[in-house]
Amino acid sequence: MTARIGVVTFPGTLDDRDTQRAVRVAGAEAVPLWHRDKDLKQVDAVVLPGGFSYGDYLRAGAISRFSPVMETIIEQAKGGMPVLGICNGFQVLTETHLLPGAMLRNNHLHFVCRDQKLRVETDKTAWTSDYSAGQEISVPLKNIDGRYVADERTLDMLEAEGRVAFRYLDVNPNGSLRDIAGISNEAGNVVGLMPHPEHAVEPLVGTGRTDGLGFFTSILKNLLKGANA
Amino acid sequence: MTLDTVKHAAETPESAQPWKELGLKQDEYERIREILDRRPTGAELAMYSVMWSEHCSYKSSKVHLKQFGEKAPENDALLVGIGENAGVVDVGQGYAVTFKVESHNHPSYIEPYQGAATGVGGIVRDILAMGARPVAVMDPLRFGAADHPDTKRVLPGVVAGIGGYGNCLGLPNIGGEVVFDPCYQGNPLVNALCVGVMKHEDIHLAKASGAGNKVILYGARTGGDGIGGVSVLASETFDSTGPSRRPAVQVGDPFQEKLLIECTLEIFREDLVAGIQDLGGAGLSCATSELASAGSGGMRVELDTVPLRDATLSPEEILMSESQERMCAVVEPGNVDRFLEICEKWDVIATVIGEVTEGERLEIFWHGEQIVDVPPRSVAHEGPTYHRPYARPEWQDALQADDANKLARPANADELREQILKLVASPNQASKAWITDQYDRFVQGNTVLAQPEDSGMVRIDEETNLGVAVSTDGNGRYAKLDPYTGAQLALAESYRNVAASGAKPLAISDCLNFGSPEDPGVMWQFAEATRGLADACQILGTPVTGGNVSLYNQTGDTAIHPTPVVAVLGVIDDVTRRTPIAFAEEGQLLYLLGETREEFGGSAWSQVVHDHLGGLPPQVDLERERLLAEILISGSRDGMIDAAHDLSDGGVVQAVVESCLRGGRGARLVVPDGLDAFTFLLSESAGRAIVAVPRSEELRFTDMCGARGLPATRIGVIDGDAVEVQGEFSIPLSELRTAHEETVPGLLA
Amino acid sequence: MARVVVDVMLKPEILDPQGQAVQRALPRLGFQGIADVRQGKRFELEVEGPVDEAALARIHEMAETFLANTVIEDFVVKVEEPATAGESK
Amino acid sequence: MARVVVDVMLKPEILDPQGQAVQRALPRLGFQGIADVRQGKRFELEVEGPVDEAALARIHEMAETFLANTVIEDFVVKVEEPATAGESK
Ligand SMILES: Nc1ncnc2c1ncn2[C@@H]1O[C@H](COP(=O)(O)OP(=O)(O)O)[C@@H](O)[C@H]1O
Ligand SMILES: [Mg+2]
Repeated sequence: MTARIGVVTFPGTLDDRDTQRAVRVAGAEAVPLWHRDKDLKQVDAVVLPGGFSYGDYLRAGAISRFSPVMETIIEQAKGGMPVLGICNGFQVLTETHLLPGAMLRNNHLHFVCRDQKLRVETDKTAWTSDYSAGQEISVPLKNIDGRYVADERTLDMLEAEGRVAFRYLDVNPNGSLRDIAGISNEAGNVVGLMPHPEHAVEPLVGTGRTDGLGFFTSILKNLLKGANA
Repeated sequence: MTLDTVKHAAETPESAQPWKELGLKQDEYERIREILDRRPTGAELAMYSVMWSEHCSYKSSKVHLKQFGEKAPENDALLVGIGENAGVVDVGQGYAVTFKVESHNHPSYIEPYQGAATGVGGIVRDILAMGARPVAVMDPLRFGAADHPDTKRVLPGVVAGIGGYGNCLGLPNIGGEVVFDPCYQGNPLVNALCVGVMKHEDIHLAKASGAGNKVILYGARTGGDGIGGVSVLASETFDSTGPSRRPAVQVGDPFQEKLLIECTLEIFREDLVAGIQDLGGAGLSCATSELASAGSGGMRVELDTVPLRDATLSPEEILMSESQERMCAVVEPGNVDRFLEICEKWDVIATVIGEVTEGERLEIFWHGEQIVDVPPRSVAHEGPTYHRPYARPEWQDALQADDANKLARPANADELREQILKLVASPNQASKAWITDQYDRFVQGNTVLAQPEDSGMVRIDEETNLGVAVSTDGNGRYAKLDPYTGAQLALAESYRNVAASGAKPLAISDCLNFGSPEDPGVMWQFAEATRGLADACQILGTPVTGGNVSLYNQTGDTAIHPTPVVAVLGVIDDVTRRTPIAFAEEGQLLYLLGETREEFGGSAWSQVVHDHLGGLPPQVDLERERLLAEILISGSRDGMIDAAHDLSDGGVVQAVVESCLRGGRGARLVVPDGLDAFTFLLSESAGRAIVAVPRSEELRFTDMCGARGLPATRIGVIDGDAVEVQGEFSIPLSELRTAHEETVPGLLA
Repeated sequence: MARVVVDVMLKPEILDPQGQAVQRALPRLGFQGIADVRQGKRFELEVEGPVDEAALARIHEMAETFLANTVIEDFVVKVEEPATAGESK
Repeated sequence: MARVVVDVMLKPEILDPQGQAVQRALPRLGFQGIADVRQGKRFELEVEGPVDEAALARIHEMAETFLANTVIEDFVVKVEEPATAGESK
């Protein structure tokens, strides 16, 4: 038996097949989910992959947020189901307010694609337990609307509650406040980040590193642990 | 306004028609009347005018392009040749690959972002129409002087447009070129290439067969944008009267195109189409006439069923509109429902607009009245052919006599060092990361090599690790000095790049960017370049699978350098054996393969140090290129080389610097016997590459080169954190990195 | 048909790099005397039926929940009026 | 300091994918009765000195040559006026 991890496809999603591959490489079963279906096919966790859903028109993630599949995901995420939003998926999560803050155009106004160094700030979330807090990893980053902003109070709260999950190292690639690359909700089941761990799970392609695999092994172990408990 | 029906046209033979305004010549108009045996209707005139434009009919170029077919080498790998939307090549294991490079030069000057974006969109649809999933894009670009203010407008817009569209489609950008030269001021070149992959049985062709089959138009609604745009625009030089005469350009919708791709691939998976064609230049005029012309029967279209964005469009405008993100499919009646269902799933509008008929005519109706009744071949395939006069320009001799080998050379090691730093920092030789970092190279998770590698490489089978590699190259300076040799050098460089990454070159696509065909000198350049390319393909065994011609790239009397851009596609059985350019392992030995002569004509050194263009370009020896490629491929397959970098503009020193910076390691070089440091480092002799050989493999490797007769000279070792030329100079990597990486952002950011 | 316009601008405390880039470019292009530029979005809605209180309330809600993200943006809803004095083009 | 607003919209015949995407989403969100949506840009310029004829002429030129690409876009220059009747927020 293994865990079933749903990967949502919105119109304009790009990294769904890569994310499915990453889920499989980690040893879990990838279950495609379609934006028009409310039904989550009994998955144990969901990944909202990267891309340009609805062309990122209006605001990144703004239109997808209102899809039928998101209605169920929002409800179940509030009930504790693990949800990971990568890049566009992170943008969707902020638009739904499952995660606080918002994502704006990069401060340099360009799309940026680079191998990005990050620090995993917490191993307390469902998606980061295979890392150790403070661990430095490199995964690809690629976005144009990746500047994380929130008001000072929210930022202070995130820091105080240990919910800043990832921080950019060496270079802040988009002007995100306090170098924030990713955050989690209070319970730690919902995590969003801009960089793309699913592009760093095989040594051959992408950057040639497998630093991103830990996201998918973390969740797999947590789900299996939960199932055995 | 009364509708100009076929009947009405027959009854009013003398009615004046705007053929001239639509870009037709008097004799062309006469011919249309002859073909139809009456005057054309307004709709027919619209169709002929766009389809017979230079852009769509290749009327000036086709007598020369014929050679690509006539001289085509025997090649078992070619599954579909020139004439379809794109050529298709067998890469083994049941896979076929299709690729093509196209230009979007003129629109990109007028509206850089949208012009470039829709260029990507157009080439992607060509690839899709062959039945393939698009897997990567590349973008060979040329701009005016790097420090010209207009370059600051055009380049960032073009780059943002290519990225904005390609990134949004989820296509990794795996390579391209960026070249600056004042000759492209006012005529930037924006070429775009797409590669697609399919199984052999999935190949689709653009033809409408089987009477009763339905014609379905799907994708975006048709709007009033770009009417006659691409075709007319790309068929004339810019008018100096300026902005007021600028014709409309289109705005692209990459999101719509992404839906179109996924929807079309699902339709292919269920095998629902009998024929398919994308809509590009000349829109519906092109799609309907080409589909019908290539098929066995005729076609009947109810034009008023076309979904419109603007209800006031006339039938002529609908036929000419170049609205983006549309496709046209021929579908058996039994498959129509399922076809429409899949479109609905992807939120793609799809409409049955007509059907294939028994007859031999393309007939188009508007609210029941016939407005077009033509033999489709006469529109699509029997356009005019010009034998334009051509003549070697008078200045050619003087240009070639102005020998670059005689230019003043650095007087001492310090001066050489200084010139080298200047070279690696010059806009053409500097790192293009500021540009390529705006492109997603990781999406789809199959990118094995991307910029700044010699070629882009993607894995196409996750189990077997089969992959393909593509490189695009062109050197307008060489081609200006000698268009025949220049075109061959473009091919040779691209071929070498593919081989250097470990892949076996199979076939090519080309984009021929030239000035006005009405200038006999330009026409001579074109004739020479095509002849050179066709001859070279014959020797290298790489057929031309398709491509594109862009003429009228000139302002007033001044044409751009002749710029044939060549894309070579190669296959690699196991992408884990790819060869990167990075010098990464301390202690590995550096070998220079090939012969170095004193060849500075058209060189980067002559441009950067002397602002000079004259003499002859480097010689080409295609047999040598072939041998070099074989050695590079065997070396990579058998683990004898760990890194390789082809030599082209900037010569040895440029390649060494790039490989060192990529790998984060220095190199110690020794000037080989018989060469002076200057020639060794900066000559641009073709047919050469540098490889890094592990010490344990040295003997095996040199034995192989010796046995095959390829000169291999040991020139140094990977070591330290500087590029050092013994007895000459040493430059720390940090200094080189600054010089190489800060130029482009400094100019553009 | 009536037109309602929704203007959406970043909140003043949020960095607007697009506006800044425009402003920085102006002197180079020979335009002096512009102290600040902010760039936002303008939506033109063609409304079927009358633009009464109820319709405006709905559009206000649409702007609040969808057209703008009020975490970072402010918006203004206006019924389009015919050309006024200060207008040119 | 006076504020001048430049609204830049795609020409009517030019495809507006963003506006279209917004419009298509509205019914799904429960908003009916919006026949068309166009999305454009709004620039708010803070002008130093008086906004007289000359200043407006310069801003007009700036809009024409820089803020808009008149191949595909139209623009309108307005001097910002205090809140009017139809406005809400
Ligand atoms: N416009 C571009 N888009 C993508 N890649 C580019 C572009 N321009 C240059 N590159 C990449 O940068 C690298 C260096 O380019 P170039 O010096 O022209 O290579 P070469 O001389 O080996 O052909 C190559 O990997 C090339 O593919
Ligand atoms: Mg190269």
